Amino acid sequence: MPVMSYIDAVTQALREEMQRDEKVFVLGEDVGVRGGVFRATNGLIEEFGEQRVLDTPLTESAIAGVAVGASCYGMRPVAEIQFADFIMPAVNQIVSEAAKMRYRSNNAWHCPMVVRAPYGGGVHGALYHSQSVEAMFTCVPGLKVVTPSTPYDVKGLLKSAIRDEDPVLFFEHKRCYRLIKGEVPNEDYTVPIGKAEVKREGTDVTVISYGLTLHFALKAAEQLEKEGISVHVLDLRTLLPLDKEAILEAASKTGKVLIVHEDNLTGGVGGEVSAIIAQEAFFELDAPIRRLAGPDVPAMPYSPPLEKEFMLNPEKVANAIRELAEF
Amino acid sequence: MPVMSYIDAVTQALREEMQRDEKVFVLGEDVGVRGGVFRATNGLIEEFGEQRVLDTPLTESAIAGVAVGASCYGMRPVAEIQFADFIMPAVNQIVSEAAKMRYRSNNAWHCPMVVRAPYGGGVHGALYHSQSVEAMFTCVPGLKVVTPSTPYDVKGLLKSAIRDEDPVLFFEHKRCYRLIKGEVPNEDYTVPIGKAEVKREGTDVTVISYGLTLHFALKAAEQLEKEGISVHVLDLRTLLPLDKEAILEAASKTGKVLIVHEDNLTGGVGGEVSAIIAQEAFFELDAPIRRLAGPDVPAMPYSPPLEKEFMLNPEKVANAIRELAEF
Amino acid sequence: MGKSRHEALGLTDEQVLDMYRYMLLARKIDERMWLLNRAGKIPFVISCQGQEAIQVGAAFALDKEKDWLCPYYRDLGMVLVFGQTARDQMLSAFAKAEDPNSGGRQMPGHYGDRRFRIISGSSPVTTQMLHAVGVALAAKMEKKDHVALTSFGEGSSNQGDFHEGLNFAGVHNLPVIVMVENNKYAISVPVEKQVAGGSVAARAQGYGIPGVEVDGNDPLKVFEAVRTARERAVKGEGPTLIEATSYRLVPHSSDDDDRAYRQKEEVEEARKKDSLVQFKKYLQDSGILTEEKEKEINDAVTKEVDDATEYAEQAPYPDPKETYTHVYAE
Amino acid sequence: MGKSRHEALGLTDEQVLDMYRYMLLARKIDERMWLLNRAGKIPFVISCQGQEAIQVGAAFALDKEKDWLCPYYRDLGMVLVFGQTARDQMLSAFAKAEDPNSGGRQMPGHYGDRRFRIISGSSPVTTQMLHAVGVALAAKMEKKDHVALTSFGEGSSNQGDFHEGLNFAGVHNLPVIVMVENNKYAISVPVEKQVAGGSVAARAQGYGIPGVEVDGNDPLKVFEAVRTARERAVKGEGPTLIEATSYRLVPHSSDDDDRAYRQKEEVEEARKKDSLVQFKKYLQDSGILTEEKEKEINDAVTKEVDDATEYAEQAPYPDPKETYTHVYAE
Ligand SMILES: Cc1ncc(C[n+]2csc(CCOP(=O)(O)OP(=O)(O)O)c2C)c(N)n1
Ligand SMILES: Cc1ncc(C[n+]2csc(CCOP(=O)(O)OP(=O)(O)O)c2C)c(N)n1
Ligand SMILES: [Mg+2]
Ligand SMILES: [Mg+2]
Repeated sequence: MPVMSYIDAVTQALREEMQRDEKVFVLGEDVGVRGGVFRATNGLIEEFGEQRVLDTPLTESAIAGVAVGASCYGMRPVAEIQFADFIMPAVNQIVSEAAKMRYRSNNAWHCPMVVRAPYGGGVHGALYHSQSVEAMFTCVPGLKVVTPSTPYDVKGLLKSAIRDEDPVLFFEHKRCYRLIKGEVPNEDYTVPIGKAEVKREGTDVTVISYGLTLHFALKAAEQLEKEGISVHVLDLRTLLPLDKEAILEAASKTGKVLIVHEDNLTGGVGGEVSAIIAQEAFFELDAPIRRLAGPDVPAMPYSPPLEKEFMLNPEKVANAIRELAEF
Repeated sequence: MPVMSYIDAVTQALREEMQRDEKVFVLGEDVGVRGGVFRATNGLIEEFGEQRVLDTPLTESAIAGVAVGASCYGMRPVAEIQFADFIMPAVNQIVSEAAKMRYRSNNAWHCPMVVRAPYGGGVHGALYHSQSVEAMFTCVPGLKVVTPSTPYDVKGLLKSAIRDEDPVLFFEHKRCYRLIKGEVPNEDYTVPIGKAEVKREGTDVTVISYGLTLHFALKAAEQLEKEGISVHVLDLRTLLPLDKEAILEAASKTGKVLIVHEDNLTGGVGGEVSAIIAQEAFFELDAPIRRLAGPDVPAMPYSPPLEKEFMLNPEKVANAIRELAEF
Repeated sequence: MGKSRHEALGLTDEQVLDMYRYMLLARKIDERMWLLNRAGKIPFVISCQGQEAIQVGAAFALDKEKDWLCPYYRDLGMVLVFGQTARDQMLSAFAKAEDPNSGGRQMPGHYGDRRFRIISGSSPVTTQMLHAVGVALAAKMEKKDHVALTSFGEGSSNQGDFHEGLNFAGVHNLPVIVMVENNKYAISVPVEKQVAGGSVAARAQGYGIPGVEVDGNDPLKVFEAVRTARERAVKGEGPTLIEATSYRLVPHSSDDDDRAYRQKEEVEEARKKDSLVQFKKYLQDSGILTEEKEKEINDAVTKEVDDATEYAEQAPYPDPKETYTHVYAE
Repeated sequence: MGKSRHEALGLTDEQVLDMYRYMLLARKIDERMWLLNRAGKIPFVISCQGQEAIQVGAAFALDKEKDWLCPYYRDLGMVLVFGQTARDQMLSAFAKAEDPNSGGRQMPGHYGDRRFRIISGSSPVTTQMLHAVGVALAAKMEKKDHVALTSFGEGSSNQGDFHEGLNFAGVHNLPVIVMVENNKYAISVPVEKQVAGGSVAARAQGYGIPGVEVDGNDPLKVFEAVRTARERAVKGEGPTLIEATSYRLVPHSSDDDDRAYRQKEEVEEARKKDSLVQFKKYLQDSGILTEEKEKEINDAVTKEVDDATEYAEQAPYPDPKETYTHVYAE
């Protein structure tokens, strides 16, 4: 199987879906001639023309709102928000419109649209090119929120998102873009939205994570194996809807749960995951549910020592697992 | 002590703060001559003039953004968003700007501004005049989020919000406006932001809530007392920052916790409260932590049977408490 | 003798009578809703009163078989012309299961109807602007010859989405018609405190597109402006901005009390220019609307409204379980 | 012999030399940052190159003791005139604790300085528009005679906040100057695909305010336009929109590669109109900038940049614990 980077899996999924279905088109800032500031849409304008790879004016609300209208019409827009931080001007269109279209019209209208956005830090991006914004959307019924961690999942989940009949926010961790490589079949396949995956089996401590920190958890698990601690790692993959069954199963597996995310602790998805476990797998627990997350500060600072302090890493995750294991 | 309605406490707090400090001014849609669509700013334009009670164009991003600028300058703007549902176009100014101003400028600039917004349902307001939007903001460090439930707290907390050196979102439950009455001292007093309050002492089950559902919990507690179930009721009052200490104390008091809010379950504040307890008061618990909340649907429908189905009420809360008590 | 104004526009006597009938129907439905509201039978009304000429004039200029609408909460006249009925309106006002807009989920005035290509609208104002641009973009991509018309009030035209939408449509030359219904107030805020410079139409120049001011009390003038805009659009000449000015004859909604912010005299003055009064006079003067004809139309419309009210009042509410359906595709 | 252009504007020889010095200083700081970036010493640069005349011309027309700025990431020339130094810039580029903008928290180009009434800016474009309107509102409320100037690119002027801000300022007649620095590109998107109608200045009419187009390669023309706008503002005549057109001489940022979307020839053509070249020639032709004077300025500026670089490179980083401070008032 070919090995490719996380971002190449994005591009491949886009290309294959555009080939498969004429209604699929891409719109966003610099997605055309420039091929995206991260090059995620590289080569698409050459293949599909500027009508289907649309450079829009610098207006996020319009990008999202036009996608709402076009998707109601029957198109399959894939909108790119250049950085997740810049999704804020589009919140009204996403939350008030896309998320509520099906419900408010009693199923007459719906928005099969995707909003792709690179998120996360560790790239010297400072406050506004490093944010994790998922928690603002995982409280919004009507949306789906997807955060893949591997190239395989990127391709399979992005295809599912494009084929989904409802609006999907597809958050790509920008640090993973070129850092994470993996096997990706050339064939057409999908990964279902709403399904978590056990990325590593273990017996002592369960780590539940997604995105870049999922890789930190895997690294930590490798290290801890040498120390005799067996770590079970669940990749949430989809944050809305959460895969409750998989969460409860993973929690019950070891009775000790550590939830890890880069997004700041308070109000993060970890709270919801913890609450699900505390309500439904309470008697399976052998220790308090622990969360390890980004600090509760407005966003990630630029200066290297501050960025480093903000970011999680395999050591910080390993330490938290060790503590739980010893509990 | 005079008894007044929840909304009159809003007006009184605004009037007194405007009398106390010339820098305080009100801006929003229809806040002037009309006195607000709910009449919360009733009489203010007559007393303070149209410069300090500013009818703005119909533009929420501008209302928030102008407040950001004016507050950096040294004014104390109190912005009204006509319905919390219409805060969405202002999210960029609130989340990217107000919340991050102090941090990003290394303490050189800050935004002492308040954004007031009526939220919540049960008033035949349908999807867009009934929403609870607090969860979108309780994940944003740099903001404070306040949700009073009684007239006394309204006056004291709104005064604290206006005097606060940081941006405060002040959500007023619109069903409480005329329904809830209570004693409110004529004197100047404040209620501290970030402090929960035990609104009823009890020994069997702890209910943690805020806003309208807090009153449902109190009603339920009254009813259950007759059945021999003693309910401890904590009013969060502030959702960001949460009063961790008070939460842990209330949870430990009975070992059985029910968290109640009108906002939809998934991603709601209840998840965070539950996670705090599950991490730090785990061994005090005698039962799984339960949450009772609005359904995970995009928003509250208009038709009476649907609205009724959506809304919580004292009976639904009592049932959930009973279940926990019997656990 | 020269042609009458409507003939000059290529409209037959039947067509202008039909226009009048729709305007009257919209008015009567609206008035009935206020009565029902004051009688405590429906919780909320938001009115088209004063804007019927704009809505009906515009809709007549469109192709009802293929054009798309992204209207706003006052556009009762428009959706009636496109195919909705008095019964549909009453089902919505009573929030009954059969309401075609939303199955009783949304407040009245939140139009949406797949049958007639009316995209479901929300309450936050001006968002539909961008939906119309999205539909127009799709039309261009798919090489279709339909247009999308969107409308909202002059207050709403100050929202950021207005600017972003006109700019997007202008850059990509899209077949969209943006119609601002200037009724002089946004709830209590008069247009002078709302629209800097005083003219919404003047904003068109900034996007290199035509901005047309039209008398919103005259359905024929609105018809003409929208028809011209439509012709441009389908020829690939891009968007048009139309500002049609009239007056909001009633309070903002059943929750409002307009005495706090405007004089009775001002409202009475406006009532004299009411399009229903003026257009009726035009039709009478042209000899098209005879006394007999008028009675016939009036009776028919009244009966339609009566029947609709009765039907809707008796129709069943949605099942409470409907609260949980249609969050996602099922 | 008639007056020279700058004398006609009331500017002394010293003042125009000073303008030139600031333009050169901005350019040299910027160039040095690219070198540092390519040498791997600083992670990011975003440039003022090509826009110095706009920034310096505008700042000279303001009152540095009382006016307020809400600038954008390219406004190096502007913040230098207002009081920031080469050292301040380098401290920011190296993300050191002493950086006055943010203590190393923000990327370079995110200006903010309480000393000089420069409100801290963020990355999401055009938000500062409304902050300037807020400051102007405060000025009006407090009966102060200062103005607020905000600036951003032509791409950014399409954001909703632009429209909402101009309308708000227009309705309330606020002392704000909105200066759009049209450098022909928004990253890769050329102005034709960005601004419908092609002119940002033309949008002013829609708000009933003046819209001024000015050659952004000529600091004197920009000076004049901003001075006029300032006079109007303090007289209570309201906002002015200025579009100053030049060209972005370098890639969007150190992360960009502009060869993908524009021709080398186009850039070279623009370099000939570079304000630094043209203004130098003007000063030479006027006999103000002698060879000697030029060398003196050049040497002084170079030394300033050298010293600043050295200082900043050696300055300490913020303590990691700073990650947790200043979330709220302490
Ligand atoms: C984003 C948003 N903010 C506020 C409101 C509340 N609101 C409903 S209608 C209205 C006034 C609209 O005025 P205008 O656009 O002139 O339309 P009109 O009602 O006069 O037809 C307001 C403020 C809303 N619906 N949406
Ligand atoms: C809201 C938002 N969306 C996207 C971006 C990413 N971005 C940064 S600069 C830029 C282009 C800005 O172009 P223009 O306004 O013309 O200013 P210029 O850089 O040309 O000076 C973009 C798209 C951003 N910073 N903010
Ligand atoms: Mg109006
Ligand atoms: Mg530009």
